[in-house]
Amino acid sequence: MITFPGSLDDQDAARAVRYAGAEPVALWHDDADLHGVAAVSVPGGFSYGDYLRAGAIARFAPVMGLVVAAAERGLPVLGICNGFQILCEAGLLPGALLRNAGRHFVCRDQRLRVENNGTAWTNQYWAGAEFVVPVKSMDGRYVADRSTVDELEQQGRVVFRYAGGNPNGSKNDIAGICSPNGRVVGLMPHPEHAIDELTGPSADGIGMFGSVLDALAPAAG
Amino acid sequence: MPVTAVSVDTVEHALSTPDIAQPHRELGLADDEYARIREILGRRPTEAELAMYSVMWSEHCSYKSSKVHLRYFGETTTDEMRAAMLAGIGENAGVVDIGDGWAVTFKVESHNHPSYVEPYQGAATGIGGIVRDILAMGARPLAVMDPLRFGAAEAADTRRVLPGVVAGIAGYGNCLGLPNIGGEVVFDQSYQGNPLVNALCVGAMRVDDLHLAHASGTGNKVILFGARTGLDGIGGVSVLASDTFTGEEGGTGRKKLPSVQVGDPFTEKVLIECCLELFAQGLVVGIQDLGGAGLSCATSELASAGDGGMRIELDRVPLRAAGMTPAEILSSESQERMCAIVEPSDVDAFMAVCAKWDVTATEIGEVTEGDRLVVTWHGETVVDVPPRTVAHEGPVYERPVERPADQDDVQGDVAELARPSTSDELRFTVLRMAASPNLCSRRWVTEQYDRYVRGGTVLAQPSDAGMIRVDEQTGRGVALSCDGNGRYVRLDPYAGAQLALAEAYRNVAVSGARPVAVTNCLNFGSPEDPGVMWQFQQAVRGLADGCAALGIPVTGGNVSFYNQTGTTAILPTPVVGVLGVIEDVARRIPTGFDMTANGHVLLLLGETHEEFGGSEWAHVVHGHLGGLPPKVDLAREQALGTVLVAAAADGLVSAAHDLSDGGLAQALVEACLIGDTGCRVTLDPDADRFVQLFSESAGRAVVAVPRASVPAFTELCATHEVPVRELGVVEATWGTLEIEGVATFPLDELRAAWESTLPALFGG
Amino acid sequence: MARVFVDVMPKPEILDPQGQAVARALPRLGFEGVSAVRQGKHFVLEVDDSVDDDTLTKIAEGFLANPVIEDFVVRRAES
Amino acid sequence: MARVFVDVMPKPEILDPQGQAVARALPRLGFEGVSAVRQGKHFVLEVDDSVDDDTLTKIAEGFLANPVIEDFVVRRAES
Ligand SMILES: Nc1ncnc2c1ncn2[C@@H]1O[C@H](COP(=O)(O)OP(=O)(O)O)[C@@H](O)[C@H]1O
Ligand SMILES: [Mg+2]
Repeated sequence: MITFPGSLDDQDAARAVRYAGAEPVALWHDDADLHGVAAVSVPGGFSYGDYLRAGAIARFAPVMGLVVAAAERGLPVLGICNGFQILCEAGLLPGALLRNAGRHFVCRDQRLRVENNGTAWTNQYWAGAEFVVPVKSMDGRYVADRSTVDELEQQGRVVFRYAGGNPNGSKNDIAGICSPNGRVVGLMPHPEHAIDELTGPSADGIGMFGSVLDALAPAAG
Repeated sequence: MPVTAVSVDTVEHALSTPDIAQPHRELGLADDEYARIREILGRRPTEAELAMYSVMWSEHCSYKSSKVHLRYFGETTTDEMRAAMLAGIGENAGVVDIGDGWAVTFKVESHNHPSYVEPYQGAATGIGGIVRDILAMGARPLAVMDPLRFGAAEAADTRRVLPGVVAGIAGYGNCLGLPNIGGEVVFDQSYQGNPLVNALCVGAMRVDDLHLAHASGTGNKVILFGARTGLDGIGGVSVLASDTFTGEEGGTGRKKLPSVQVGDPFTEKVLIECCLELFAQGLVVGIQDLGGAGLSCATSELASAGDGGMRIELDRVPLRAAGMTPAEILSSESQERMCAIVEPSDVDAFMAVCAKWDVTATEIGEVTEGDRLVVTWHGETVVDVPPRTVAHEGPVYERPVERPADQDDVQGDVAELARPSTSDELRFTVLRMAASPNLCSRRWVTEQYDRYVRGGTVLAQPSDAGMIRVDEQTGRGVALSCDGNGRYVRLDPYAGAQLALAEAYRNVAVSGARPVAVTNCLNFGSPEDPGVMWQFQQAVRGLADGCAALGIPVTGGNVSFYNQTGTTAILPTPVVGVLGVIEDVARRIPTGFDMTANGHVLLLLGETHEEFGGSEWAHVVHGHLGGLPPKVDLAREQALGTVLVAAAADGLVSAAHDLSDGGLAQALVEACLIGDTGCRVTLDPDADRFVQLFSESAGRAVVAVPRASVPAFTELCATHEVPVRELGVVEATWGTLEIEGVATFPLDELRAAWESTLPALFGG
Repeated sequence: MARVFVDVMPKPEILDPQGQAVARALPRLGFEGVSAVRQGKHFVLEVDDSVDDDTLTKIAEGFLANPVIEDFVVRRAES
Repeated sequence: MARVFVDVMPKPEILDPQGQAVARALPRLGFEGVSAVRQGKHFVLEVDDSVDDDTLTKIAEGFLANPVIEDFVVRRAES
């Protein structure tokens, strides 16, 4: 669980990891190694204020170099919100996230549809399953050129789609995508804020953290 | 102007040039105030001293017009009320012991004038400022709220101001990672040209980690950390709180500068984490945030609260702009700065933490023997003053107080307003009210605020109160609500202030939390107007007496005068914030009915009288403001609160919503739409339908109770003598709100009316 | 039809967090020699020839910029 | 010391809600004749003379702009 200056939902991601039964390990933006973690979650927030472009500065943080290298060796990486933006800026995922079509920050309970349950982070969901998680972002509009989008669609790399309304004008209602090997997933909504009914709109987000534990289990055992 | 060679006005120079003319009036100092400064110093003040006194003796910092009235809060606070209070009025923010070893601190402050000049930055820095106040108490900020007032909803300028203010609060608060858990949006034409942007922050710490701002321990170092100091809002404080917006900057030849600051939420976020780490490592003896009046305020307050004097080397302050004069540096309102007192042996560790967070930190002076605050500039003394005379012994005014001549006419103006009587008219009125700017859904605003970050938000908009979990193990949490109705206060300031208190108290209680403390932001017109001063005095007395009656103390607050356009004052607007405690947030009561409440019995608690003075109905339908506001009975409010809190603890209720603006009709509309579940209600056949639906009598709430719990609940009400009437039943099947004999509203129709108003006004 | 550029910049004495963030990041990315960065907005307007410089100034100062904290420059694209 | 301007604009094919909002608002404010508005970023850099155009392009395309979605123009202020 990486913390950049300006990360906000890092503690919440750590809580979700705990709820899922794993041990969260705090990584600092200028750490020189990944402390042997089994998976990395790049949290939401406004790293470095998102001043130039969401994720544009964080992408150059030392720890990101390590994450990119490890991802290429198959380390599961989850980018949530700002984390998704950072993974795109870092080139781990294609496309970019722009200012919401409505021009405002949008915080709402959003229905999501699982389009690909074959990734390291979604194997606990049924394909086509829908659940409600918070989406809360200023720059959540996913864009990529035509060919990239077609490729994502054809290869089934659109992992989540917005259902019942598109909150930010994303192409094809895309809410989350993954790398060709399905180990790196990025999404704008916040599964870590849907881990119990008391503080979130549902508890269904926990499945993403459970999924990665399943995905890692064979390796571990 | 030249970057170098700023000739500085030293103490020595002041002594040798006793009678050169000084621009004290331009700085907002009256002749007698200026005379008193000369008397205190035994000479003319230097330019830097003059800048310092002028900002610190401004209305905004010195409370010179309100002090004599605010004392009444202290006089009416009993030891019993004080029991749970760890810090009260006078500190950066009040602190309350909420149990399990937790202390909670909260405060509301105004940033009205800057938000009119530059809505986005004005509102953003309002959030930044209140958050630093909470941080300066040693607490981790946990959430914010934003009570807002704007001119008429349709007015062109409102279309400029509101979106900017909301985006500013969102931009800053969201970037800090603080959930926004509530607030207000009120439209009234009296706020045209003078919006009210109040901001509340709540924070928590372990009881023993409380940090009060003081500088003790001779030899301890004074460290300034955070953002660099620039030419922001120079002279801002004295000017912002006066009736003009542009600043004079301390007698130098520099062109006028905007008295608006630009916020840097990222720097503040890092500053927060940095401070919390410094607290955790015990590296801080005393700490003060730099808000209005910047270093003038921080140094003089730290010094006068401590046991020694202080020496500051001003030339060490890291600057953002070239050629700044000592006066400018002392009064700069650059944001995102803090000032700490640190033991010499801890300075290295302190600097290490700042380095980790990439926070600029500079040792600028130290605590000294004696009782003077001495500021030097490249070795020459530019300030040498007794700090108390700057920070606490400013002027105090007994402003003339006089009941406005037209007060009787306003109260006597009980025009016979045409009322809806047929079912069709009532039906139409329900929809019209639900769609009116003050009652419609706030979603267009609140959707721009992150309410989830930190993962502890249990209730947020559109609930009656915001609620956050403070202790993840025990589930202990706090609830907050801010309320204020300027129309009520205009009609009767004393009762109006108590009605604001009563509503906030009720909002907290319906959420299941026990109200324990009060903060307030008193937004009024010019203190030089005896009529306004009367409104102020009455409101303060009403609020203080009300708190005494409810047995909960006012722990802090803020006064904002000169809220007027031309010479017309705004509606007198005390905004009251009430803090409540709940042992286990899992026991909270939601505001809306939902599926799980299907078949639960709806009960109406409290008594309904024919009370339409200052009502939303009179405002929306007739544009009328006159008569007397609803009667307040705090004993009944307390009884109602006791019942709701007990019922929540025993899990007797599935939903509760208080009745306020718009009366029963609006409360039912909201409860149905919030939980997206309908209900069927029957009005009392022996009473007037219009009065039952739209009267704004205080001390009422509607609750949903599982059939099995009804006996226990009504028993509870009986014990506390809270009148109960069976109103109807939650009805999940039909998706309608049915008011028997009046109308049946499909929820979709209600939602369309309730949801479309703000988007239509301010864009999709 | 003419093309008009309006550059809106924070006034010199006004804090510019965005520009600062960029300036601070550049050395970390291995770019030396940039001593200061300010960030503002760049507007490109397509306007009828009927629209005169006066109107453009009004648009810029009344709407694109807030003169309290921002300066602006209006340029017509040389065609 | 030289002053450099970098304008970063959303690519033409990319929706620009901010520019559109401005274009929509102008008529309401009584300004006719503006047919289209695009909004981007304007950077002002103070650079040592050591910094050549190449480096500036690298800074712009590697950092100030995201080539996936944005185009940029680098200009040196004529001195
Ligand atoms: N400016 C705002 N910021 C955040 N929440 C707001 C704001 N204005 C209103 N709300 C929320 O919208 C809901 C309805 O507001 P209001 O009708 O004033 O509540 P009440 O009448 O119970 O005081 C409440 O949850 C309130 O906290
Ligand atoms: Mg309420």
